[in-house]
Amino acid sequence: MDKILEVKDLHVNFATYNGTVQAIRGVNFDLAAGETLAIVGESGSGKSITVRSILQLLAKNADINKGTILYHGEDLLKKSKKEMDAIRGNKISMIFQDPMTSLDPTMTIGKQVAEPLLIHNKVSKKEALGRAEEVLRLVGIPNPKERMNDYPHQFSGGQRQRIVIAIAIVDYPEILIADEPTTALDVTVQAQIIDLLKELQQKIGTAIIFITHDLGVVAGIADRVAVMYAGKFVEYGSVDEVFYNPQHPYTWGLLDSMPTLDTSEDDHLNSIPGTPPNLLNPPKGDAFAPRNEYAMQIDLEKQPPFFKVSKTHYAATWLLHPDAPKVTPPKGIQKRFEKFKKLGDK
Amino acid sequence: MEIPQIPKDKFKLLNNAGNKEQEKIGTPALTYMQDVRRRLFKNKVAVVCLTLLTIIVFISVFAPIIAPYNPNAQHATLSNLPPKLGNLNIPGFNGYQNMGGKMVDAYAQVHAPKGTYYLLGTDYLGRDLLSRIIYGTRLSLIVAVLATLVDLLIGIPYGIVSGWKGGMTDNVMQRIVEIVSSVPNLIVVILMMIILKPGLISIVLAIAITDWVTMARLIRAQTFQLKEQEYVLAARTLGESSTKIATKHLIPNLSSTIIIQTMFTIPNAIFFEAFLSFIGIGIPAPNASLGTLLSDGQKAFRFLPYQMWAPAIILSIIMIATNLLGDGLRDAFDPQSSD
Amino acid sequence: MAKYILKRILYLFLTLFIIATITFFLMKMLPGTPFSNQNRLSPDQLAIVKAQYGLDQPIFIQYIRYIGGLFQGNLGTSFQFNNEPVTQLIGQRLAPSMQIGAQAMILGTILGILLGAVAAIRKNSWVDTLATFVSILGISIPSFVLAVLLQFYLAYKWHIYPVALWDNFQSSVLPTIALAALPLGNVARFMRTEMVDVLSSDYIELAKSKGNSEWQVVIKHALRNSLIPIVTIIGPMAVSTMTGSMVVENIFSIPGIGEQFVKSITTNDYPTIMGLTIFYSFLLILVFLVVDILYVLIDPRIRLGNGGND
Amino acid sequence: MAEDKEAIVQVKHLKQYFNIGKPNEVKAVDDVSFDIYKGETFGLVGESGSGKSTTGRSIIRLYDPTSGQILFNGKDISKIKSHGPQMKKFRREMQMIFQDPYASLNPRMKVKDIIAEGLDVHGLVKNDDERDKRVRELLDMVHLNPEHMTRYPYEFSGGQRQRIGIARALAVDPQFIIADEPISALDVSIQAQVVNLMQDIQKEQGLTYMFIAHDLSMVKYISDRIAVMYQGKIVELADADEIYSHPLHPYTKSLLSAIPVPDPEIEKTRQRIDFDHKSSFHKGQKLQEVMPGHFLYCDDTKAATFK
Repeated sequence: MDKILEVKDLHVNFATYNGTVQAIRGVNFDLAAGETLAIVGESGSGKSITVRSILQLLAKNADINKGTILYHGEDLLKKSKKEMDAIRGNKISMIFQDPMTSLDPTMTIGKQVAEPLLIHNKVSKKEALGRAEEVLRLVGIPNPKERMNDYPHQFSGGQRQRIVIAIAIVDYPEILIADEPTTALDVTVQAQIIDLLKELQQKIGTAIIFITHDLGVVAGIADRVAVMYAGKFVEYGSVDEVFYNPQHPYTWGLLDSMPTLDTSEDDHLNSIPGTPPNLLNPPKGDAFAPRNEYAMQIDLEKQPPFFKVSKTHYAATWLLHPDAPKVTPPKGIQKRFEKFKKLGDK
Repeated sequence: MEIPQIPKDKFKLLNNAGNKEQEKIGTPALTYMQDVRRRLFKNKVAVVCLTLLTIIVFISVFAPIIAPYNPNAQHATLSNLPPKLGNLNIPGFNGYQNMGGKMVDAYAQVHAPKGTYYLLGTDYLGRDLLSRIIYGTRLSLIVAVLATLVDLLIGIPYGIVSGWKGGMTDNVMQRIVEIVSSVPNLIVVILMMIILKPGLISIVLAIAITDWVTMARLIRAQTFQLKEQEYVLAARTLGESSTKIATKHLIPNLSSTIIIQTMFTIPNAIFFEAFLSFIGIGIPAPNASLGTLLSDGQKAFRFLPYQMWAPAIILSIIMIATNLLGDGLRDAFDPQSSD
Repeated sequence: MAKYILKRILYLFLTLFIIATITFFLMKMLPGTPFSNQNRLSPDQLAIVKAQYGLDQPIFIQYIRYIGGLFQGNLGTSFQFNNEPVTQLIGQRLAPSMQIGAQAMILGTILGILLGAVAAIRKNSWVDTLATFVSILGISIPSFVLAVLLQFYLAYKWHIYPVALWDNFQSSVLPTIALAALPLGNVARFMRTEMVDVLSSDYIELAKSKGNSEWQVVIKHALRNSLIPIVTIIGPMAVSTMTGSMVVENIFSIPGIGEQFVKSITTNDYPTIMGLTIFYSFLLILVFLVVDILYVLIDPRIRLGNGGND
Repeated sequence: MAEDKEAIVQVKHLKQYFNIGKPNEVKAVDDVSFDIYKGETFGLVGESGSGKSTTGRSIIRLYDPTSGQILFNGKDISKIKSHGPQMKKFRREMQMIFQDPYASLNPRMKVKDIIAEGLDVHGLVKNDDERDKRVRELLDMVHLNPEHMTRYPYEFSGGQRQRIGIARALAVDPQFIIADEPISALDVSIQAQVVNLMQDIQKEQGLTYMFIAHDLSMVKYISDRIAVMYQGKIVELADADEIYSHPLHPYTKSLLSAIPVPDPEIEKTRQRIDFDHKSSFHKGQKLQEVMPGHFLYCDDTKAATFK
């Protein structure tokens, strides 16, 4: 497949009052044209910082101190401000988490949607507004012509997120970064927005990087999934591989701590004990080790490399080392393995 | 991909389950106030201001010991002497004065006894300016502190009651605040000064009567937010009484607002005192305040500029330092606002 | 909207009425007579003068008369200034006060906005430090100190501007600068806080992600959103400018109402004090009213109210 | 089914309106009735603005109900005075766990004082030693290290804070706890910790819960019965399994069809059911029992079809 984006060995630090936080500690991934990559992780795991690094939309105290971000082979980190401006909103665009705050409250939505066109293309205001209207219709805003002159506060949360999406896709970007776009929304609205994103992807063929903490949402939208913990990827693979053949104990914990509709009250939920580490002083070994039921001595001493599970599936856990003991994953995960076998048989 | 060679014994399971370590807190215990102090002392500007203010307050408190002369003692013969710093020949502080284009030793001219030095010179009645400034600062600070205290005593309870009760009570209380604040505060102060006998108490009352409104408004707005906080709701579901909620939950969480606002009220009060004295309805003679000194100094400014420079500088330092300290405190209490 | 304005105007008059009442009774509470500092009058003469001003009537009657007069735009008659009606006094002196007041507010606001905006955009740089320093000076140095210094150095010593004269624009420069310092400082601080807030908001991030350059973001999105709240401090700014004008007019001998007010205080001219108090209050309430209406007009969130539907 | 169980809370025609008579009047809770049985977990689900949190707050009397009755252990508590002996007794029997672990603990108080607040209000301990002992017990109960009782809330993680909130509620030995979205602000891996803890404590102490949430899969897991709320009304109420296997109200169906499940196979084949928000309520509709233990908000003709 055609790789349009390659992130290599990305490290991001934040200078804070208490010291340097090593928020991203060596992240590698790539993105093919038209596919959807989901990055899953809990708050503070660094998933949002990872994607913001791509567009260099980080807070002022952030420092991308190592790594390359290759877009069609060119390192975005070496681009000038002006060159980056030309990419943002044109080639790569972004959808944010909170639709209630991400629109300019004093500008009509028509103008806001037309803005990227006016920045990146030599079009007249009229043309841009006409195109904005079209896109607003595409994302499902009723009567877009009349509503172009309305202000953000006149729309509901779900509609505002549609407008934000309209802004992001108005210039047909090659890559769309969606940073928890449905977290602030109700379940039914979330479903609508996800359907809309899938539909738009079909129509305009954009690749999507989808950030979320909700594994349910991932299952519905992703082609490939990366699981992030404490500033690193711990496992990545195709959506079926990660959901039905997970290898990292953290992925096990995540999948198993959510009740499915057939979990009965008698089986205790499998909770992950403790809390994520403080990245001011990241642990020497595997960051997940203190919370890991299956931790070994080596986990405390050395960070695990990625072990290959299949051509597309990798996990960073010492359990995959040939010398590691065989462990029995939680019941819920075993059920998933069975499903994976069935899928393989098909 | 090559597989790293690791000694086999490293692959023993640790049986981590039920590990109590997971609930340990690694960071040292630090109370909120300690944290605030730490942030404040990291702010150099705030530290300088705090030091300056401490020195000024110290000098004011011990004015009777520190002031070299009686501030009200008049020496008709020694009037309008320029500053003289011992026998040091520093221009501007050597007792010389420009008279008809020539620099003349003013002290010699009035036959001042040997060893007579006025660090900041004397005024038109021959009173020592330094002593008057020390006492004047003291009086101005007393006015400011008292006015601020009255301000807090009215503003905080008013704001809390208005915000906590809400509804009709709040409505009525807010109408009152609106009326009070729609009369220009200066006019209220002037009216009060005309009606009351000029003096310390009148000035304090006059300033406090207009200033509490700002405090009350801020406290009310904060109380409105705080009362919807879940910890206050939790206290209510536990059956805590309203007074207890106010003292245990509201006031401690309002403290930063109160402290910061106080830091802005103090310069305001100092300004008003100076203003009133400047237009002649402030502290009555012979007592000095920074305002009366400025007013006196202004009259002679063309010929004897030192008589105004000194009080003007002190007043400005106090105003700047309190304002900057207020900024520093705000940043210390609310770290988000600064970075 | 019309209903809202009408309600506010009603409030304006109600507040004015309360202020007039309080002022009136406060003045009547004063010990002694308003003529105590005039040439000694014999009891007979005093009685005549009192009757002339209607002071021999019961207080309540005086009050009704006064309020009645107010409704006809009559603020009473001065005891001191040739028995001129206070309204007339104000009329003669309004123009200079308005001129320097307006000049100072406009100058202060524009410079303050620029200073605050630059400080916010270059936060934590030397520009920010400088801007903060300037605005703190503006807030901290009392206008009367500044006025005296300006007068001494720029006028008396260096002869750049007239010392104390009121004829042309030249003569308004120094008082304007003296008065503009405080609004400048206040606006700059307010603007900086607002702009810092706005610049860290989500919609600015979205604007950046659209490919706007740093300056485009500021001009198209940040400025407008941080300017709207500036309107709210115009009211308080008018109050402080008015305060400052009293001494500044005095120092520069400008024949304005501020100077008049101070003069009437020192001469115990109660009707003038009362009249000016009510006039000042009226002016300020009016400013607050205009500002509130302005705010509704420029902020789309308020203007259009609850149009949201799903 | 309803007869053989004893109700601890009976809500009858509860209405909670705000800004009454003004243009911005809100009917947050609009004529809601239901019972909660002793020992069960009653789930209340709905989307934002549905009135579920308001219902909880009205029951615990953080608000004064506009009309209707709330019987707690058979006594009407909807009109008792906000400060008085009756209220004080009630405040011990019913408690609440809040949503936001960051806003629900006073940042200026030590953990031990937060937990002991109820002990102090009701005079449940005689002296400081006894107070400390009880606080340690409570911390232990929620699996927190009693050594940390002198720390301030900000030093704890979200999950730990939520457990402190649970300890505070447990301190006064309540019979009934309203949990107002207790896990929605927590990370997935932490949610299970809190839910497991709540279940363990319920078994140990025989508590009754009302569990308010928008996360349907967790509600299904923890609840015995579930009520679905929409625009201030309960539109459906039934056993947890029943509501999931046989939803009757179109809104419930739409809600169920929208829950994302961490299973790609299910997600790829799922059909979402849209709900028409405009034609939601008609005259003559009310909540009625259409099947044993299964209540539906509908009119009589519709109800008859289930007979």
